[in-house]
Amino acid sequence: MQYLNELKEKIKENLPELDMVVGWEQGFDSLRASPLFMRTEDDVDKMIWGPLCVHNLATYLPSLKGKKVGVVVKGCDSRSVIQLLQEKLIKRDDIMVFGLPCTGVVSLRKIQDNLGSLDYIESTEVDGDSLNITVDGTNHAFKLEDVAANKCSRCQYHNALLSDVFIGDPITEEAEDEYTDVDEFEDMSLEDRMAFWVSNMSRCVSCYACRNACPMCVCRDHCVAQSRDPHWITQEDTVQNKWFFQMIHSMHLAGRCTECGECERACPVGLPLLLLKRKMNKEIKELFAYKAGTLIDAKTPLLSFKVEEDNINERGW
Amino acid sequence: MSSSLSYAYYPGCSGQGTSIEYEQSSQAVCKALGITLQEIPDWSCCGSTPAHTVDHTLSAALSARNLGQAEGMIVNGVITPCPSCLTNLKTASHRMKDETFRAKTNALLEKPVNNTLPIMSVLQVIYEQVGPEKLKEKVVRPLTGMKLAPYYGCIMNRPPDVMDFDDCENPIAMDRLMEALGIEITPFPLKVECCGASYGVARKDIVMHLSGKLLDAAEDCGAEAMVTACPLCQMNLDLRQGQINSANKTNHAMPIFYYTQLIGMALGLDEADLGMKKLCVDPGKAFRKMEARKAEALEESVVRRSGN
Amino acid sequence: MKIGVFVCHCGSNIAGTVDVVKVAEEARKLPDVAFASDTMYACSEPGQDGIINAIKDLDLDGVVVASCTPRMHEPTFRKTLERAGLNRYMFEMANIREHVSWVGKDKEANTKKALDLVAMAVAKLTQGKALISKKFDINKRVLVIGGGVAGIQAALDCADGGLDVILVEKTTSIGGKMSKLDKTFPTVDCSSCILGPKMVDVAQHPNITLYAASEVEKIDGYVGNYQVAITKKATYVDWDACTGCGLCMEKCPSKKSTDYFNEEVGTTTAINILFPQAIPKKASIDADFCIKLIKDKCGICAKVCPTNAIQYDQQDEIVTEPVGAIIVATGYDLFDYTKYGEYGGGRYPDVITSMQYERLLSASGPTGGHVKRPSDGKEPKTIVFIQCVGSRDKSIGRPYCSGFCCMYTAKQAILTKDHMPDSQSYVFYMDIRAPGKLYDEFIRRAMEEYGTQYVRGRVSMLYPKNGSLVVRGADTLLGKQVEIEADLVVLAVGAESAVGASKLAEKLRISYDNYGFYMESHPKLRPVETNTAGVFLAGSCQGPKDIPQSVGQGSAAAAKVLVLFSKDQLESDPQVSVVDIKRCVGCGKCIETCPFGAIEEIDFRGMTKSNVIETICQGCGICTSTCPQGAIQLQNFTDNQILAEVNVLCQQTLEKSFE
Amino acid sequence: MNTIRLNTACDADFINQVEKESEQDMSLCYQCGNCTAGCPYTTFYDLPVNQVMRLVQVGQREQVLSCKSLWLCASCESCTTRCPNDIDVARIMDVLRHMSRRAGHATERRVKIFWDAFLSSVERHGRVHEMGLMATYMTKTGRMFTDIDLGMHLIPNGKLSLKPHTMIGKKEVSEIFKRFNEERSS
Amino acid sequence: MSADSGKELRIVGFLCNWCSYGGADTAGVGRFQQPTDLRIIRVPCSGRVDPLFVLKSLVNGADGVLVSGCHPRDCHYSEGNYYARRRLEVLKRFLPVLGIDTRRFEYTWVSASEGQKWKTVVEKFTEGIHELGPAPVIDATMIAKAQILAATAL
Repeated sequence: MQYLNELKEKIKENLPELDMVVGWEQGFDSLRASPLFMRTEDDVDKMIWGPLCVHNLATYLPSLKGKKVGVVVKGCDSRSVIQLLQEKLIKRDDIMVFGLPCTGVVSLRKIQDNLGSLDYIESTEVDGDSLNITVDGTNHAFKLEDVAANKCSRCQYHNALLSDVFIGDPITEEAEDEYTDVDEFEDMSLEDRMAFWVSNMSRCVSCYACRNACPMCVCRDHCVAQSRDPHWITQEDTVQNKWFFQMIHSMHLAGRCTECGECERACPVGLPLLLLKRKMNKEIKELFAYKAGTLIDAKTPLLSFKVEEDNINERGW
Repeated sequence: MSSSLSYAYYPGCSGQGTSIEYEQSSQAVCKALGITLQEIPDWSCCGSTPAHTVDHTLSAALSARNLGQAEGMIVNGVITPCPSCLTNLKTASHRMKDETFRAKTNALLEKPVNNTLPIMSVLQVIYEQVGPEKLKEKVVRPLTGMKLAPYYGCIMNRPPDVMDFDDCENPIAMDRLMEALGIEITPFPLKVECCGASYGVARKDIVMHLSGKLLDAAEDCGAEAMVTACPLCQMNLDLRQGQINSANKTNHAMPIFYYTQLIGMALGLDEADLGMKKLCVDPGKAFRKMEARKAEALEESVVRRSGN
Repeated sequence: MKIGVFVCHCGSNIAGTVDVVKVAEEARKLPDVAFASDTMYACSEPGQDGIINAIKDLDLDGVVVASCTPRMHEPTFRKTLERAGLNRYMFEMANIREHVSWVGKDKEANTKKALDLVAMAVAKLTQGKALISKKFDINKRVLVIGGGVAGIQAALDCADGGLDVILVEKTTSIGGKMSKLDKTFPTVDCSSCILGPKMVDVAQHPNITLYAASEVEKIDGYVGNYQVAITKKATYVDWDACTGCGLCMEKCPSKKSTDYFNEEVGTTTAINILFPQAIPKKASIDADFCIKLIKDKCGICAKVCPTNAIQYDQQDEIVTEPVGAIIVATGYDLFDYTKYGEYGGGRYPDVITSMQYERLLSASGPTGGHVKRPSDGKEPKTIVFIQCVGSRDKSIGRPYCSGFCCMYTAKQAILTKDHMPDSQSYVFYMDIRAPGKLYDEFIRRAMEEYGTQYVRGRVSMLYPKNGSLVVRGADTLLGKQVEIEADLVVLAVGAESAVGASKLAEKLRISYDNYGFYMESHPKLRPVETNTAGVFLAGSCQGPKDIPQSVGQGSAAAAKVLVLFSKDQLESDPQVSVVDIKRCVGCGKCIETCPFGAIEEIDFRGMTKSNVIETICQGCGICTSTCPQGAIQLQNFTDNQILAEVNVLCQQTLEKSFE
Repeated sequence: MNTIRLNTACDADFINQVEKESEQDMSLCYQCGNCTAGCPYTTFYDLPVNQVMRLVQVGQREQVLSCKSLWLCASCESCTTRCPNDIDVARIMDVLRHMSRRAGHATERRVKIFWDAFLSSVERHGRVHEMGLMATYMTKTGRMFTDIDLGMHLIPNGKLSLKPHTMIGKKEVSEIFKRFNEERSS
Repeated sequence: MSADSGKELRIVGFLCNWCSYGGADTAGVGRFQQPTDLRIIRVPCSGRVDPLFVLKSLVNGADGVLVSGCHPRDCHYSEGNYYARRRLEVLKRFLPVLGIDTRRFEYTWVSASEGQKWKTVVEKFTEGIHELGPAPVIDATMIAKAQILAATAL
């Protein structure tokens, strides 16, 4: 709960000028956090901070367009804010960013895999780099490292890249991300890869939670997945349609995805959706030496071009 | 030893016989210019023209055997003084870029060839790796006063796709090297015309006609000697000059040098190593003319200086 | 929807390898198809009447014609629909000729393919809708680029037709290649006598504004409303003041300047008037040779100029001209023969190009019309002409025939005999191409009356010998190698696209072929149009042409512009992008990628939205593939229309996924 | 001159075979004559190169394969270098010579004997033995005094060895010939 | 298997109106014979080709997809093909993660004058697709198989 008091103080200090500040509070049990929209000082007192604060709150910003909003961000979340600003989907003057250094957040799915069920959590305590969860009177101790989200182990942006107020001491270490997970996946045969997606997508329930959780998905009510004009996806409940929706999502995120992993986290059936976006990012990085959500003034690669491309060679047809 | 100028060397059969002076002078000049020649162990004949008139695979195989021998060596490429060998080696290598042809060729060989080494003439290596500038610096005995017609022969640069060196209509590599020695190069229009090749034995009339034309043209343009880079050309022009004279009723006494002999002379190498005495038409006259012109020039400059 | 399908036989062009009857039969089974039939020539009058009748009788909503490429007859059939009272955009074409019958021989496969294409067109049409054109004003001024004979003709015809003409010429005078010629074939009349008056007309025409020494920098806009930025290059002479008296030329000490007009036969002065009949007759300074500009010394011309016209500090200037149409007449350049090593690669002074020879023959040329060979100034007795230098030669990337070399070579052989009655000319040729009016007769005259020896074969090499050039060639009719000792060798160099042609094409957004010649809209039926509305071609920029053809095209292009300008307003193409204001989230990605600045940001009830400016939109659809929510749709190529086509082709069995 | 009946006398297999073995497209030749114009040997030919090309184009097998020109081409590459259509003419001449040889023609007998003598010297010794080559040639042609004058210069200058080269792998070379002949006969 | 023998495969082409569609017309006018598998969809510009059209085709049974536009610098709309180049290159590189062979998709530049080149492109691409054979069909059998495979992999 490091820095929490300082954070609360800063928010209270700035609250008068803001319509609201978005942070986290405890959810329906002690393990789960949920977004908190703070309008009063009392609201601020409900706020929590720590490895359980998983949600990327930047997701709420586009829908709060027009309001003065404060937002609390981890390093990874801040990239979404930057990307939104770059695409002019939110206005810099309208937002106030409270940045924090983050050592990692938990993956509820990993904890669930260990505990079997998350329905009967009695208490949760974070103590240094360990996590103690009591279920049914039994205490389960985890090392945070072991139950951290995958994105945390390769985190290169522990500190918020953009902030009006930064609380705490910046973390200096940063990991490398060589996209080894993508490479490993692609070591499988083509047939196996396709089978992987076909079997996974056959579990999809078309709830669009992945899309709703995505900070960069800004079409919302006008998502092409649910429109007849244009009519990209038919009404039939087919694997092709579900899979194709994920392709649409990936293409729409090409050069924009900040890899916050909300899509994957939000998926009720646990589909590995981030893999597709990471593949896309890997290629974008190789082709254009570009990473989304790191520079406000940059231009998204697919909305620009060079007459002579550095890394695209004609294949001699 | 890993000199940057280290090459697998293919002397060619005539180097052991009729063009021994070319062989000797090439060796001597390369040594003096820091080009290391490692003779391809147990090289064999490239098959020359007769082989490719029979079959292209046979011809390629005869050449490729030598490329195979060279592949184990730590060298920058294969080089040869003889344009005929060069053509055979390069054509074999060029055609073997085609998988099917390579397989067919390899089937005739004891040991398959990878076809990885570049192939060049000694002339190309001297011209490109040493160059006229550096050569000029090394000249101890300039051949100023000598007037030469440069004769490249027909296949040193042709066809350009395969040979990939110098200009196919107006090659200049030898011109520039000779000029670096102080020699005056006369414009010679028949630089790449054929001399009659190996028809000297079976159809002498052809050689008399074609080589005769070359000698006439050289004389017409005021050359006092010719320089060549090909054993066959040299033999036709030099050794057969007497036959040409009697057949065409001319009386040429045109010395025919190998360019390596002249480079060697200018570098101050031992004449015995350059095989100068082995030439058929006595080059003495050409050298005497050169010396006379040198003396004249010297005198003139003295006069001019004292006149100041 | 009620769609009629018409499958064209195109004589045997389509019916030969496609079972058109079966295609029509199968098409009838497609959803929304109310009528389908085959027709001999859909584009013919009975063919079109058949379509009209079907529309009227069956009350059709849309029509699909399966015939040739829409690039050919789409406009034809759209008009047919209009005549039947349907909106012209309720029409699709299936290209079963160029894309099917002409490229495949297997009738069964072709028939299947044709049916697929018809099904795609039908599917696309079901997603189509009526589009209405808007009208907009046009600016009735025309830009002519290039002041050669084609450009001059086009400019004069447009100006005489009452249009304002802007004529832009790269060099300091109009006249082009023709002004360098001594005489012209097949009449052997003096080139400057027939071109000169036209040049003067240009100078004096009240409707023509001439920019010489100028180049087109940038072109914005669209048909009817172009904005053209023109760079007036510094000539270092105030042309308003210059009277063309030529005093500066007499006094200029820098006499070794490159003489471009005389093809570098001889030299000129650093300040010069391009040639005596130049239009405009103004002096200009070649900055590469002017002592004042290089070393800041001299300055003599400024001292002697009676009107103080010299301006050493003159800078390039950019002017902008609004025009409604553009005629491109940028001509050609000559092949650089030094690529031929066997012809000496430029080393022999007495091997010259045909254009250089033209200057030697010309009375106003550097030798006053006396043929003197460059090496020693002697009059040549034996002259060898070599044809096809840089033409019909794949090995140097020029496989095409330049067309006019046969004729000008014959002319030069005739003139040679006229100039030097005791001379003998030889012409090495491969084939003689003389299909014009009086052309072949002219060639015969060169042989019959002027004794020119025509040798059928190419020249393989030439070399100097005893002050002559030995030309070694073949006489393939004799089956012999032949040699000629010539005093002068004239190379009939071919034509190639003008230097910088591709760059200008990019500015004009027109296409060009592999050799840099501009592509006409249709090789037979639209020879002076391009695929960019409002841009027309004249002369050799489209391919090598002689003078009559160039003049003809100049007039043709002018006529096309006059037709275009015969209305006061043009209809805009309604195939533009349209924003669905509800779906637009105002992210501006479409604005960012639009190459034409055709999309603007607007405020819609307090929300930022995108809006398409119809007259600027060119209909490329980049915005449509950029917008993630599909809020901006290019009309007639909407997502749904293209998806409809995809869906026809790709309908994998849709299996319900397991739950 | 006999009339050639172009339709019946055209040997299409011949054209195909030439095209296949030479990897050249005969139809590219438009008879400009540049090959003949540059050919140094054309004086000695019975058919100029461009006519050889033409005769191949019209499928005249016998006339082409029995001409002398094929045996007099020295592969100087002038034709190939200057062909405006990038046809490797010298290679076609070579291929025609192969076919002519296989068809049992040897219209320039001495040239063939010389070449054969050359190759048999290579086959036997791995490298050419110039003296041996001359000896074989003289015996086979009966022209015992060929270039005897030249020997006067060559032998004293050590330019003509009486003994063949010593080469370790000469068997390897003769194996190449053996494999070639086996493949040829199979 | 060569392209002109055996069963036709499903190849979708998206061609820009100004260059490649014209190039295909030129090939037709020149009577350059081509394999018959390809079906051409005409679009105004390669920049109009949303990569999703390609994915949609591939997911729903296309065995190959070919996009062709004007050569870089020659776009009728100045810049469309530059955008297309980036998007299509990204798309091509994305395919492997989906388990789709990248050779099933290609993009090329063919101008209106390059009829011969168009023929070569069609021949080469069609031949390549025939070498790959029909694309895997996503049907009940495949889904069932995939699920078993996934279950055993765990």
